[in-house]
Amino acid sequence: MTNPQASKPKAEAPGPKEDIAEAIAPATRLKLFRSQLEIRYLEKRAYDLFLQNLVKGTSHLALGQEAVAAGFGVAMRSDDYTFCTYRGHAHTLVRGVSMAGILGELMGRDCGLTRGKGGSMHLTSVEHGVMGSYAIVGAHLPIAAGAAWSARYRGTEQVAVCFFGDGATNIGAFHEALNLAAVWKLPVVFVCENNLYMEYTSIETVTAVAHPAADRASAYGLEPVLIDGNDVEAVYRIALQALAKARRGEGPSLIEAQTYRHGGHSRADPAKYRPRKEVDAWLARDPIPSYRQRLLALGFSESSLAEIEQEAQRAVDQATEQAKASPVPPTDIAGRDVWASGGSEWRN
Amino acid sequence: MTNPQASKPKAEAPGPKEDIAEAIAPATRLKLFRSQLEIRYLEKRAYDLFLQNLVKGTSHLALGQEAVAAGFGVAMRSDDYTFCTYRGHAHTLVRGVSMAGILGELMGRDCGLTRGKGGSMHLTSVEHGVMGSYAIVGAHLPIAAGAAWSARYRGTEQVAVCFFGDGATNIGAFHEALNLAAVWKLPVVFVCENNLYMEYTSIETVTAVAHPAADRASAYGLEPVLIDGNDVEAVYRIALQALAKARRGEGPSLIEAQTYRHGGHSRADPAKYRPRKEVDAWLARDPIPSYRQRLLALGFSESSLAEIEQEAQRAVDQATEQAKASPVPPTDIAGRDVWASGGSEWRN
Amino acid sequence: MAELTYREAVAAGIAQEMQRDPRVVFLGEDVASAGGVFKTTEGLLQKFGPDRVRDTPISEQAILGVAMGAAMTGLRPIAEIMFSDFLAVCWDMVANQIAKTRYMTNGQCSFPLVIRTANGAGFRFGAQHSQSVESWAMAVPGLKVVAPSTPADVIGLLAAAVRDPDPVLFFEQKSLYATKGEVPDGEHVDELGKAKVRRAGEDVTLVALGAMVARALEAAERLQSENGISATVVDLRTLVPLDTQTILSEVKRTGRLVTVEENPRLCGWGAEVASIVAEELFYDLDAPIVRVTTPHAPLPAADNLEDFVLPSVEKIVDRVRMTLG
Amino acid sequence: MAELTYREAVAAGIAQEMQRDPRVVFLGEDVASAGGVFKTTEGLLQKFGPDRVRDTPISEQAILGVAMGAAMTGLRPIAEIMFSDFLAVCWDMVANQIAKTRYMTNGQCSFPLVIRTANGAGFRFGAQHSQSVESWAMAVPGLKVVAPSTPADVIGLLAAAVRDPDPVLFFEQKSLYATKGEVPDGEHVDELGKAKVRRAGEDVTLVALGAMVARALEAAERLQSENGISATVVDLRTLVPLDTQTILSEVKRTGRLVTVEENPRLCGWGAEVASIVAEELFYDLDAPIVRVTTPHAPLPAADNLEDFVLPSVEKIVDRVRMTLG
Ligand SMILES: Cc1ncc(C[n+]2csc(CCOP(=O)(O)OP(=O)(O)O)c2C)c(N)n1
Ligand SMILES: Cc1ncc(C[n+]2csc(CCOP(=O)(O)OP(=O)(O)O)c2C)c(N)n1
Ligand SMILES: [Mg+2]
Ligand SMILES: [Mg+2]
Repeated sequence: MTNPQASKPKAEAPGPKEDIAEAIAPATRLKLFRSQLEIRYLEKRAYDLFLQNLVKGTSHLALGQEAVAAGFGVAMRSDDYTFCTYRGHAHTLVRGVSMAGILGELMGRDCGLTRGKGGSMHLTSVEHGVMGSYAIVGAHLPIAAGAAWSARYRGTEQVAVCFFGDGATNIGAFHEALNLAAVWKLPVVFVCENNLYMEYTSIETVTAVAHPAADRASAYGLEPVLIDGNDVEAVYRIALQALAKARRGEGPSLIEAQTYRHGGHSRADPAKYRPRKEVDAWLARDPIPSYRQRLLALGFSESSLAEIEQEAQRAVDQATEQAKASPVPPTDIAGRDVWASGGSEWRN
Repeated sequence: MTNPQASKPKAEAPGPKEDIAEAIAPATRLKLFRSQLEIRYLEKRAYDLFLQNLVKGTSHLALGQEAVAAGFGVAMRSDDYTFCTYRGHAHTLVRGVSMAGILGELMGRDCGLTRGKGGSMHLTSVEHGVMGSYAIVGAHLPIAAGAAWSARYRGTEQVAVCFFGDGATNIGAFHEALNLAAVWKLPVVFVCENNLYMEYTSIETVTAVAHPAADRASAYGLEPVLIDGNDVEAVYRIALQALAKARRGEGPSLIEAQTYRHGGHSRADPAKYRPRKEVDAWLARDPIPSYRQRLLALGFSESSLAEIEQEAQRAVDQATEQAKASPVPPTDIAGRDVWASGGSEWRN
Repeated sequence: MAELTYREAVAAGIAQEMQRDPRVVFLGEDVASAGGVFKTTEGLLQKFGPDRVRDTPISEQAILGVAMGAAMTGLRPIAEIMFSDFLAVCWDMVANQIAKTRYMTNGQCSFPLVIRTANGAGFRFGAQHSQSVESWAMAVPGLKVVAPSTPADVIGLLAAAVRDPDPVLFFEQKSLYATKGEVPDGEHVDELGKAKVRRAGEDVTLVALGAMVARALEAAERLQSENGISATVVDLRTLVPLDTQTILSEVKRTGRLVTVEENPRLCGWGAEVASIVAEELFYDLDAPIVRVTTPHAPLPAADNLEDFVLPSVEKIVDRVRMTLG
Repeated sequence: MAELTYREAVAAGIAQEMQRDPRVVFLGEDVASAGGVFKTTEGLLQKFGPDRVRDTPISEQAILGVAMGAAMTGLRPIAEIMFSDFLAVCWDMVANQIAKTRYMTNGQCSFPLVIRTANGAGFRFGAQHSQSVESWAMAVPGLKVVAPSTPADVIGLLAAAVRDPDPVLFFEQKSLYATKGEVPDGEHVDELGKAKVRRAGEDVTLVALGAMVARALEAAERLQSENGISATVVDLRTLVPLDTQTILSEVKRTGRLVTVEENPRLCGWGAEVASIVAEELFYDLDAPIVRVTTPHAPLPAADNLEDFVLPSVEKIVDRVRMTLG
């Protein structure tokens, strides 16, 4: 746990990987652990609430993919920007957004981040740098590039981090955003979470290359970066690298993190299209127990980890109560905030 | 001029190239020569007619780029499909479409291919396999893929050839079309004519890679193909290869042909943004005189070439007279052919 | 007569047409193996095989581009755009390519294709997955626009759309997928451009579409029982061609028009209907033309907010009462 | 007062705002070195440098996406979409992202951006480069929509659009680029949402927009001199917010309404105006509401055909005469 070591996690296929590096500080490691747990417990709770019919509308969980959001969340500067998808609870939470704000939004309550106006697919908390969740595949890639352009123009050294799925790599906006970001050398990090599936269709059946993001990097003059997205430290390291590169003015990165969602695409989906063997193999590579093991092996005490687990669970429980106690939003807000004036008038 | 020879013109940078192969039949060579001349004279005439205020609207000439259209036109089967852009007079002509139909369309006359309804940017002649000219950059790439899908579904072995510019490689539709065509292994040939400029902006200033098409081929699992687009025989050979590959069911090709337009982007453009030296260098590489030289060197007689030149010129002259003599279209056709019924009624 | 859900009617309609005509092919995201994210296309892959029923990447421009290219070269594709909101990502294909190319080519090319899409609100999906955008399509010359309100119409109008030689935008109202209705036995083919009078009345004409038809009918019942107001309810069924004959004759008879639109206010189809009636029936109208629409704002996700903004039976009843003074 | 062309007014308006506010940046295809394909942005690169005036690839989704991301993080971008027809290739950015995100975030984000675009017919460019699509934008909640008809309005309304905290679609009618007009000296800022009465009359109100304003005015002169009919001409200038006060007061006074629209018929802005008037001025109208529009068909390229389909002074005059019986 001492000397930093120039690790090169690029182009690494996923697989068991021990002792990847010794450079991460103990406190950071605990943060990475805690962050993953908070996501896990929050998302499980969201699922329970859906079963209780308290989560209305849809919701898209990232159970199993926690390491990506956690690794980035811990690596990002507090004024960096996050752009995420409908599957964005995790990426929102890791920026410090309140759990009650997230659950409340899923439940259509007044305490929700947008008081129920956006819904689960549009979590946003500008004060935490979460510049929105976008529900039309690919749209937020150019938008994130724009935030990066603005940061550079304003000279702030902020970086925009944009998360999206494997399926998003086949839509036009992906191509346009990557090219423009590369040409303009924008401080933006594009993170493709390749969980092997779009909604119910496997990405390999509709994509001309094996690695939908990494194999396209060269089309934008970028280096291919393929990482084990279930290894939170690998994610953390690559995040640090890409963020630093962006801050140095050296332009965008495109990172493909290989991972897997434990459940279905959305609450409506039992995910029966996935082979049992595949599911089992990935469940065995669950990022959280494996990281717990690693931390124990590194000398962290069982009790310190258990305490974090309990704290995370308590936080989720409290947030749940808070959200349940929140009233539904007053209906008059439905007509507010179309315009900056606060209203929605289209005539005089 | 006898034995076929397995030439491999792939990934060849443009440059003077003698004796590229001996396999092309004399009659074919004369076709390649004639085809380029017809384009050249027709387009020059279009320009003259514009100066005389007889060509209305816009028009986009391909003077200097004749070799690409000619090489493909001679290589294609008569039932293959062509999809081209607003800069599509050449690609239309080489499929056997009448010059009067083209000039008439530019002049807004009743003898025009679409009786003036489409205009210079939308030349179409379905009976010749010219399935339209598309004026919104990138749109026709997926459309061409669709024609290819249909051909395969119908079992016809037809191939769709789709021409577009360097600038089109940065738009979303390019990306979507290439990926889908590759995944579905469609019989479509994508031909990027890289003439170094979009409208008035140089492609290299807005593109993340040096070769906007060839450097992206691998993103779709395709081989990079870069050819001298001013060498009509190089074009012809690569066209034969790509068409054969498509007909064999081996999927799409993406070809980048390096070339240059002698004039401006459209009739409104004096093209002053281009360095004189660059223009001169490319004028010196004009595909037509250099091919004439080559044919003479190969033993074709001066008189046989001069005869072709005269015939081509005569054909253009005749077509001009024909188009000039054609009346303007009757105004009642403005309300026709919105629907297959022939009409445009939106109510009963 | 069998009873089917609106959802089942979609697959039944597609199957009927694929069975009949081998040129009919079907493509979209998750439509084949998965049977569609709304389960509207289950069993089609099994029935017609992977050459005719195809899953695509998330590439809406390619989906419609490919459908267009196939249509103009002899096939009769049905393309699914999963949510109608996503028509925006391929709007160039819809509005500039598919709609215009027949005209631009002076009729050289035909585009016998159908774009099916799930339209409308009611699932708490929020602003990017709940829009009613049939008026976007109506505004573009060269498109036919269909929006069935019953399972029988899903089959009959889908069959008519597939057989039509022109491009048809086919809006399935997602809030109707679970509704049930009788469908005719055997082959069922309807006609585009014909509205249906779902209820005959004397005092006022309600013109509605899609999910609003049932609400207009319920409002009519309430008006009848509570106020003795007798309302005609016209289900437009197709926006292009627009059955102005039925609209005009019903409004002429009743002297009053109320449109019931799920879309936001500005430039909705009801505006067009209103402008036609205001011109052609000026001397027959007994009262101002009234439009009931969703407010001109994006759609909120929370259940109580979404319910609040959509035209409710109460709102319709209120506005009709006002019209009748 | 200087005289400028509508074309020059564009660059003047952008320059005025860039000068004033360093947060204003400008991007688009061929806009910097080349000064725009319509020569509307000449000199801006020289004046404001390559950090603020940027050429882009042919990537309309990226252009608007980048503008949106910049707007929500503190800049005030002006993005050019070369022809308004191309809004279709980035319609998702316009209609689903830029228009809705303020609402969806409950007001957390602002989108002070302007999308400028060359709109309309008259250049024989054919169906994909000649459309008037301002009604597409009007139909989407969350967008403000502006369409100036004079050089002075170009500057004044562009300045107002840039300073507005909400996204504005700014339609420059390309057939007006060569027209000239007086513009105020010094800084000129107008107000969104105010129509202008360009001509006062008593018998009928013509409501027009963009290039149709001049035609409506010419028609009014002809009606006056040939028929003694006195027409008011209202130049809407902005579609959202819509100045219904001016529309209603003028129509109330004259008792008659004719809209003059360059767009195709169905669901054009005139339909919306007609539906408002048909509801709110029912008892004040003396005659049917009439809409003069381009037919509901794609636009042809040939000069005689294009001239034939656009609303001409003759057509306007004829329709007004009919209205007055
Ligand atoms: C443009 C567009 N097309 C289709 C959809 C419907 N859709 C929502 S999520 C999704 C799958 C996305 O897959 P991926 O990018 O791999 O992300 P994941 O859901 O796996 O995180 C699809 C097709 C959409 N929202 N937007
Ligand atoms: C989507 C879209 N954006 C912009 C334009 C305007 N435009 C027409 S041609 C052109 C340049 C195209 O360049 P390239 O693809 O290199 O083809 P070339 O004209 O050089 O043949 C542009 C920007 C358009 N027609 N469509
Ligand atoms: Mg995925
Ligand atoms: Mg070019």
